[in-house]
Amino acid sequence: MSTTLETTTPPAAPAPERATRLSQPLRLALYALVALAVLSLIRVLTDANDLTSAGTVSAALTLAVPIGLAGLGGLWSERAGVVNIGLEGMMILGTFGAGWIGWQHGPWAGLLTAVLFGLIGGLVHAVATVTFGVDHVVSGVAINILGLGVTQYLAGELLADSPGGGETQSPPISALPRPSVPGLDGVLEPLEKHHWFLISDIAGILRGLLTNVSILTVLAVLLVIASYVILWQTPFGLRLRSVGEDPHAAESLGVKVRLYKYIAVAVSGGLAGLAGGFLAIVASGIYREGQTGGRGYIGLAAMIFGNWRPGGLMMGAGLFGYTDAMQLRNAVAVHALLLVVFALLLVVTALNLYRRKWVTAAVGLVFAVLSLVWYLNSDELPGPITTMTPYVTTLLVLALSAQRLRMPKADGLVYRPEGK
Amino acid sequence: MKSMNADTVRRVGLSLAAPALAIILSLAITSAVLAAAGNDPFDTFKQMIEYAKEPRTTAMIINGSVTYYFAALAVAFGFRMNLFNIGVDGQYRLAAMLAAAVGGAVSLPPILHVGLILLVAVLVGGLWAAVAGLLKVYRGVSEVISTIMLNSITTALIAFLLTTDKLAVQAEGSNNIGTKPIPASGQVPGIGLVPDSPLKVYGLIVLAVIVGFLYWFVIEHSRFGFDLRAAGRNEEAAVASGVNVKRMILISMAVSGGIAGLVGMPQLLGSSYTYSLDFPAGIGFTGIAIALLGRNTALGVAIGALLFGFLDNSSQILDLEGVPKEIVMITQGVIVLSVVIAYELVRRYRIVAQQREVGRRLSEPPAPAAGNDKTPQGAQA
Amino acid sequence: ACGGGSSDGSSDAGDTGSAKSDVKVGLAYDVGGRGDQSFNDSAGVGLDKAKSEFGIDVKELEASANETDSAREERLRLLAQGGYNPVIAVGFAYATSLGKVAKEFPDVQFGIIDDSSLEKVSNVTSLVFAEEQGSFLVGAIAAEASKSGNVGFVGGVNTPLIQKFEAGFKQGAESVNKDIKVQVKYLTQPPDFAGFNAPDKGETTAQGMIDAGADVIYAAAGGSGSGVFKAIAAAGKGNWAIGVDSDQYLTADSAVKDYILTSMLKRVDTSVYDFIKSAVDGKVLTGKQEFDLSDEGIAYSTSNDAVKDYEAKADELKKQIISGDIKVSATP
Amino acid sequence: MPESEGAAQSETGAAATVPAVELSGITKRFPGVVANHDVNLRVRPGTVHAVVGENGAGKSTLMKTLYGMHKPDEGTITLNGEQVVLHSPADAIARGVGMVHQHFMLADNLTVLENVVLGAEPRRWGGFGLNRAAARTKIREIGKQYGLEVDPDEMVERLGVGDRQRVEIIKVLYRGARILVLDEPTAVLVPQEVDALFEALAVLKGQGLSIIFISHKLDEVRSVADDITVMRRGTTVATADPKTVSSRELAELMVGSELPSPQTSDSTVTDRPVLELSGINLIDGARHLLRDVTLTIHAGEVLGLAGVEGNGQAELVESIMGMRSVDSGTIKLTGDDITSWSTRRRREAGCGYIPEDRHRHGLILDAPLWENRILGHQSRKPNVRGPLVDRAGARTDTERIVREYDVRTPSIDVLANSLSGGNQQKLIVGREMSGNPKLLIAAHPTRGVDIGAQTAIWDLLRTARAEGLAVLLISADLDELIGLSDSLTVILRGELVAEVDPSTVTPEQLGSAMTGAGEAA
Ligand SMILES: Nc1ncnc2c1ncn2[C@@H]1O[C@H](COP(=O)(O)OP(=O)(O)OP(=O)(O)O)[C@@H](O)[C@H]1O
Ligand SMILES: Nc1ncnc2c1ncn2[C@@H]1O[C@H](COP(=O)(O)OP(=O)(O)OP(=O)(O)O)[C@@H](O)[C@H]1O
Ligand SMILES: [Mg+2]
Ligand SMILES: [Mg+2]
Repeated sequence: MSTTLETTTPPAAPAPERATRLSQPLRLALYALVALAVLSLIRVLTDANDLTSAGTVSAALTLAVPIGLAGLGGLWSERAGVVNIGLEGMMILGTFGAGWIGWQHGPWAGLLTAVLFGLIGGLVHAVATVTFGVDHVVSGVAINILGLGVTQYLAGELLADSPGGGETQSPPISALPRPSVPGLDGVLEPLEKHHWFLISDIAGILRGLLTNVSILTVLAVLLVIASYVILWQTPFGLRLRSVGEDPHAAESLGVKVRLYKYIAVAVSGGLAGLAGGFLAIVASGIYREGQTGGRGYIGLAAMIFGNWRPGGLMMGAGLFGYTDAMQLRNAVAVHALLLVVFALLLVVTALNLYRRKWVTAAVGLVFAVLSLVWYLNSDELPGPITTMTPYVTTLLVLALSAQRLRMPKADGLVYRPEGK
Repeated sequence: MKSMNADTVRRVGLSLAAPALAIILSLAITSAVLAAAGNDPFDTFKQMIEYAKEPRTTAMIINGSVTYYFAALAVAFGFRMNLFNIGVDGQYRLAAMLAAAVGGAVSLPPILHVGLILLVAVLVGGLWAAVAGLLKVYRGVSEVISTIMLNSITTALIAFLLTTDKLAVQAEGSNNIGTKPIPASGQVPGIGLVPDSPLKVYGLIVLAVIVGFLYWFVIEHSRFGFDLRAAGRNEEAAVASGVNVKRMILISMAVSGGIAGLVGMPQLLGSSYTYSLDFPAGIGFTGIAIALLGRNTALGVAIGALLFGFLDNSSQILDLEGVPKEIVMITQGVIVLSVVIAYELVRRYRIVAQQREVGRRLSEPPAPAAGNDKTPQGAQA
Repeated sequence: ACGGGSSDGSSDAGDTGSAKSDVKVGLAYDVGGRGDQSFNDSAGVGLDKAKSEFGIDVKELEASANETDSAREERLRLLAQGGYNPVIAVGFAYATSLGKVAKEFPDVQFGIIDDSSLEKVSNVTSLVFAEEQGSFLVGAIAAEASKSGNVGFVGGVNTPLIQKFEAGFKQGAESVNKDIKVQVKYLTQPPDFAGFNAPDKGETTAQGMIDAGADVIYAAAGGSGSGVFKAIAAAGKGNWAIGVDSDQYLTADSAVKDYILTSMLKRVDTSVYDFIKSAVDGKVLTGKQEFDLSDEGIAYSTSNDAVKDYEAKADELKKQIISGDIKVSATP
Repeated sequence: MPESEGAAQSETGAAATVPAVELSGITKRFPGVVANHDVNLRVRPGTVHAVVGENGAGKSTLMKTLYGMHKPDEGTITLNGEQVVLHSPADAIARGVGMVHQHFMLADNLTVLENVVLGAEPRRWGGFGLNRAAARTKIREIGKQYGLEVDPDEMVERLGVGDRQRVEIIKVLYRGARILVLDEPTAVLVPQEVDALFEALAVLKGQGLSIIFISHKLDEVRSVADDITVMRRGTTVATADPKTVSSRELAELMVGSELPSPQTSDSTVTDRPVLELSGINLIDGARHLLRDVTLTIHAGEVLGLAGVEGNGQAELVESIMGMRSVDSGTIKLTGDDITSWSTRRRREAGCGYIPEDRHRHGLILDAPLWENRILGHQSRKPNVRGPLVDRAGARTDTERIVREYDVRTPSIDVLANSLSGGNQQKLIVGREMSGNPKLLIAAHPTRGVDIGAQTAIWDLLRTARAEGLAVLLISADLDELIGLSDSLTVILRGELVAEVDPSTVTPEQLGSAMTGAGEAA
């Protein structure tokens, strides 16, 4: 239910092909509102105001963007049928590019380099998988090793003597602007401070989303929307997706399959590079070895979580960012999340009872009671346990929703043109 | 007769071509990177080989490979059924930690003690991997996501358990903490496999050989292996043939995790005797690369593990010579890529050659020798 | 227990700078290596200083992430074999491997930082620090400077070493204000050492602490500290950050430096320098060399004038610690 | 024999008209195979031109050449009098050639509309956006004009085969093709759908389009074609006049020898029930896939199950094989209640299975033949000994199958995907018969298989039946169904709605029963 926050972010709604129009967005909005109400109730009950505070939302946004961008990279690639486990490597290339150029020529130049470096990684992947027909996972794994090796090697050569930098980190990069919607802060802050039911929550969320947001975060959100429009509303996107669904059918209609795969994987690399650039420039202000910390893999997971769709991906990245922000910021709020889990499990159990799935319902109920008991018997979760929050939540939501995920049909299959 | 011989020679030549091509390709790229930074490639390779030939380093390379071998086999077992177990990393760490804790807490006669530790490791690894299997079978959660998440959860879990009020002890004056050291009865003595080396080879190399043999035998020769490969290659056909794919997913995930449980054992029982904060992590990811490099076969994986062991250990000398040792990581990545590319190139060459052959044979009766040069031209679009 | 607290700037060995000593020093870094702007760099600074003063030969080797004990062992062995003596291992992770290598090379003197489990081995010199003492002082300063009675501790990675910082900080803060609230957070859990490399996590955590009322935050988080400073600077005047290891007021970004009230100084550079110097002088230090408040191996920085107001109290406490009137526990 | 070199008659029919398509001297080689060798084909404009030939004769290869999917090694392509070189399907499309492939070329996860417009999208937003509204209108128009109505916004995966075939044709028409290639379009259609297709073809022909039509159903060919070209072993061997040639003569041209005459069969039905289903229900969410299915098959009986694809046949088969568990009802095999048995156990107890889609359910394409022999018999001799695979035993037995069932392959070590479809099917039939089954489920056992192999498979089924095998036969080929079955049941929307007597029913009557349109028999 903690996904609520994300459904209130800008529109790129999942928009399934056969949308039962009108009712779908309405229903989603209703769900979001109910979920928010539950969250708000728990906040009021537990006094864990950080559950919906502007700070949490803003931190969640910053933590979600690199994951979302990496996931978006994965989405482009996999929509064209190329599995991209190499996102992590491309992201690492991006962080280095951003750091190396960024400290010398400013953040925008750094960002451009990050995209370029990621793109080069993407092209290597494309050459291997599309031209040479190499297994996608093999190539991706190789790129992850290469990304790490190349950046460490280059950092040793290029950053070792930089002022304030070293073999493992760059000097600081100057920051990008963080605009706000003018006048909003003054209105929302007092509202949030009152800790009223629902109203303060909405104020907090809006304040987190609309004030003091990095320009690059705005760009990232725009990119998600743009990806949706390009992939689902243009002939180019249709061709690109058809290549991932059935390349032979596409080929038989004259679509240049390899070209589209190349474009998709290159864009994928560029987006992963941008994700790296965000980490270096916006999130950290420097390049540091090991900075990505497996976010490429998490991005991939967020994409699968989001059913290979931009809207779903945003929810996945948002959920991850939210829970990560929560565990990093406030142990009390993480403790309150136990109650959220309890509520969630209760709803699912009720649904299962209604559907007469007795066993599943019983399992759900047991876990619901366990989380309630745990909540009541503790004041705070032990430190190490809180760091699990994002991972456990992701697993939990996936396991409970048991959604039918559908990946592009020809995803991961090596494509060989007819007669080769 | 003559042409038969020539054929055989060519076939053998072609199957050697791929690995040879791969090695040349990766050496070339590595050399280019080295030269670009002003280092002498030949000298660098010579240094590494010289250093690797020292008995102690050879033993170290073998030891490194043994660990890699378990990791790669664990990954490969999953791959054989189209399961991507990214979670080997978490599985072996959790297994090693709990096995070390058990090993340090009990006192038993030597063989039993070692057996118990290994059993705990295999069980923990297997059960932890089975969580991903269960989630996949019953809730449809992709094992790629769940194992990524479980890796991070493992880290938190170990941090939670490895504290001085739970499973860890802190030696006087040390800033490290670890499980209680395993007493001698639970340790596995090394083997003096490399002559003149003061460093012994992990005793558990024997276990690696056994597990490798079992892997090969089970996959290639058992009914279970047949079912596993069938499910990996065509799941629907396997179902129709009576394979219970859900059960196979659970079993193979658990077996993969069980093998993963062994990854930490050579180090634990042969050298460190405790699971401490600096117990090596990340081997599971290297295992993925090696499994792919070795094409998921027991022998291929062994060769891949030795290659990675060689690169990892012999690169230690480079820093001393002023060459950044990260260069070997580039080599590793390039090798993984170039091996598969080389196989593909050789495959294509074979097809073209075959096409030419067919074309030649077929155009012989109708068109006399003169036409031969032209006919094959259009073959490749 | 240690010879000479030679702080930076002053040096009595200045005239020996031109004379080339035939001592060769080998130094093995921990993961992160040179340029981590933290722990490893601090050791590097000590080495550089010794090098320029004594004209010695040095060789620096770096660790790679996720390596095994045998790799560490080999690194130390390569140095010892190469004729380097003394050989310094930076970081407690080297303890096990050093134990083995020291036996193989009885004629080489080894130094290890942050570990004293080998203090009985005659050719190993343990260079350790009483981080809890310095942390106690900055904890007291934090409590004095805090208006909200709410301070924060951001640890990089949850290890016993960093827990010493936490322990000292808490006790120090409570010694000034026993009702003070101390928020504690470690960024990552071992073996995920990313917590020392994650300014973004540092910033998020610090922001969370500020939102929960903290106005002074102590960052014992290596490279992640810069994120903490950013969060404090964003919170504006009246909020303070406390740095660690080196005087971060001097090295931090100009945008945040004024918010760094003080830093807990852990003079790894001093320990490295002293150890090398003793070898050059031919009277090599052995056994356990503990650096603490009494010898200035542990201290707090005063380069930011803002700390002036709290110096009196801090120095008073410092005296009590040195005299043993206050015992600082090393575990939280 | 109505053999005539060249196309003399066409010259007389429409004097001086340039052929719409002229392929001459086409040779195409694949590794190890010459798929086409000196092929000559000439299609008059505004006609339906049939190409017939055995499996593997090279028909599809020739058509792919015409469609630009690969370049011929030798020979020329002339379209409307102009010699062309086609580098890709895009070239062919630009010149008005459209092709409906033997296997559907449709992306399941895309909508009908998306599949249709792909590569020729109507635009908006100044050329940037996809204009779905315009596409929808045009697809509806084509639908009305030719009687090919499909909902443009439906996902293709939800369509039945008939609709899919329609989408394929719409795809071609949408691009304004003037030359249509249809590679076995009727293999999966029921008679009513075939009729509808032929009506559409007539309209197209009337508008001057030229159509190349490939089919193994020779009666169809004779009824719809204006000209026939016969291919054998990769080359064109004859042309024939559909008005004068008989199916039998055509078949003999294809095979190159005389055909054995089809046998009539005596009933071998016994009163020993082998398979008894009672009250089988299968429910998926809100959908009732099978409703109260009750039937019995006796030893020596072939029970034909007639139905339009997608009416529960697949689900029924999967329920009997244990690949799905039923929600209620019991399944008995020779008296044993097997309702809760696993697939493996059912197979061991004597259930043989020739799956509908051999690539998906019947074979591991990238495994050698002898490993495919083991598939489905992993627990039985001669494939296994105890827990181990008996390679030698399996190989020997594969050799036997290859010999006895006339599987044409260079060796048993080749991968299954290098066999032609018909030979793959013979291997499967041989394998399933080797397990001494009591019950054989044969789903479309001869789909896409040429006459020679078809006859062989029919004979096999008859022989086995005579030896007491119970067969559940599912087929879209109603002649086959009527000819082989001892009794016939019609399935509609998961329910068995009618029983008909195969000795009296006609395909047309059966067809209307299957669509629920009228009473049968
Ligand atoms: N891409 C290919 N690579 C190798 N061989 C091929 C390829 N395509 C076709 N062949 C071979 O060429 C021959 C002719 O095949 P083709 O598909 O043209 O036959 P067909 O007449 O269409 O048969 P069917 O009636 O079964 O559709 C066969 O032996 C087939 O195995
Ligand atoms: N890339 C390829 N390499 C090798 N053989 C191929 C290839 N593509 C097709 N074939 C073979 O060519 C033959 C003809 O291909 P096609 O797709 O027309 O199937 P088919 O034989 O008609 O099968 P079916 O009867 O099941 O429809 C098949 O036997 C197929 O295995
Ligand atoms: Mg064909
Ligand atoms: Mg066919």
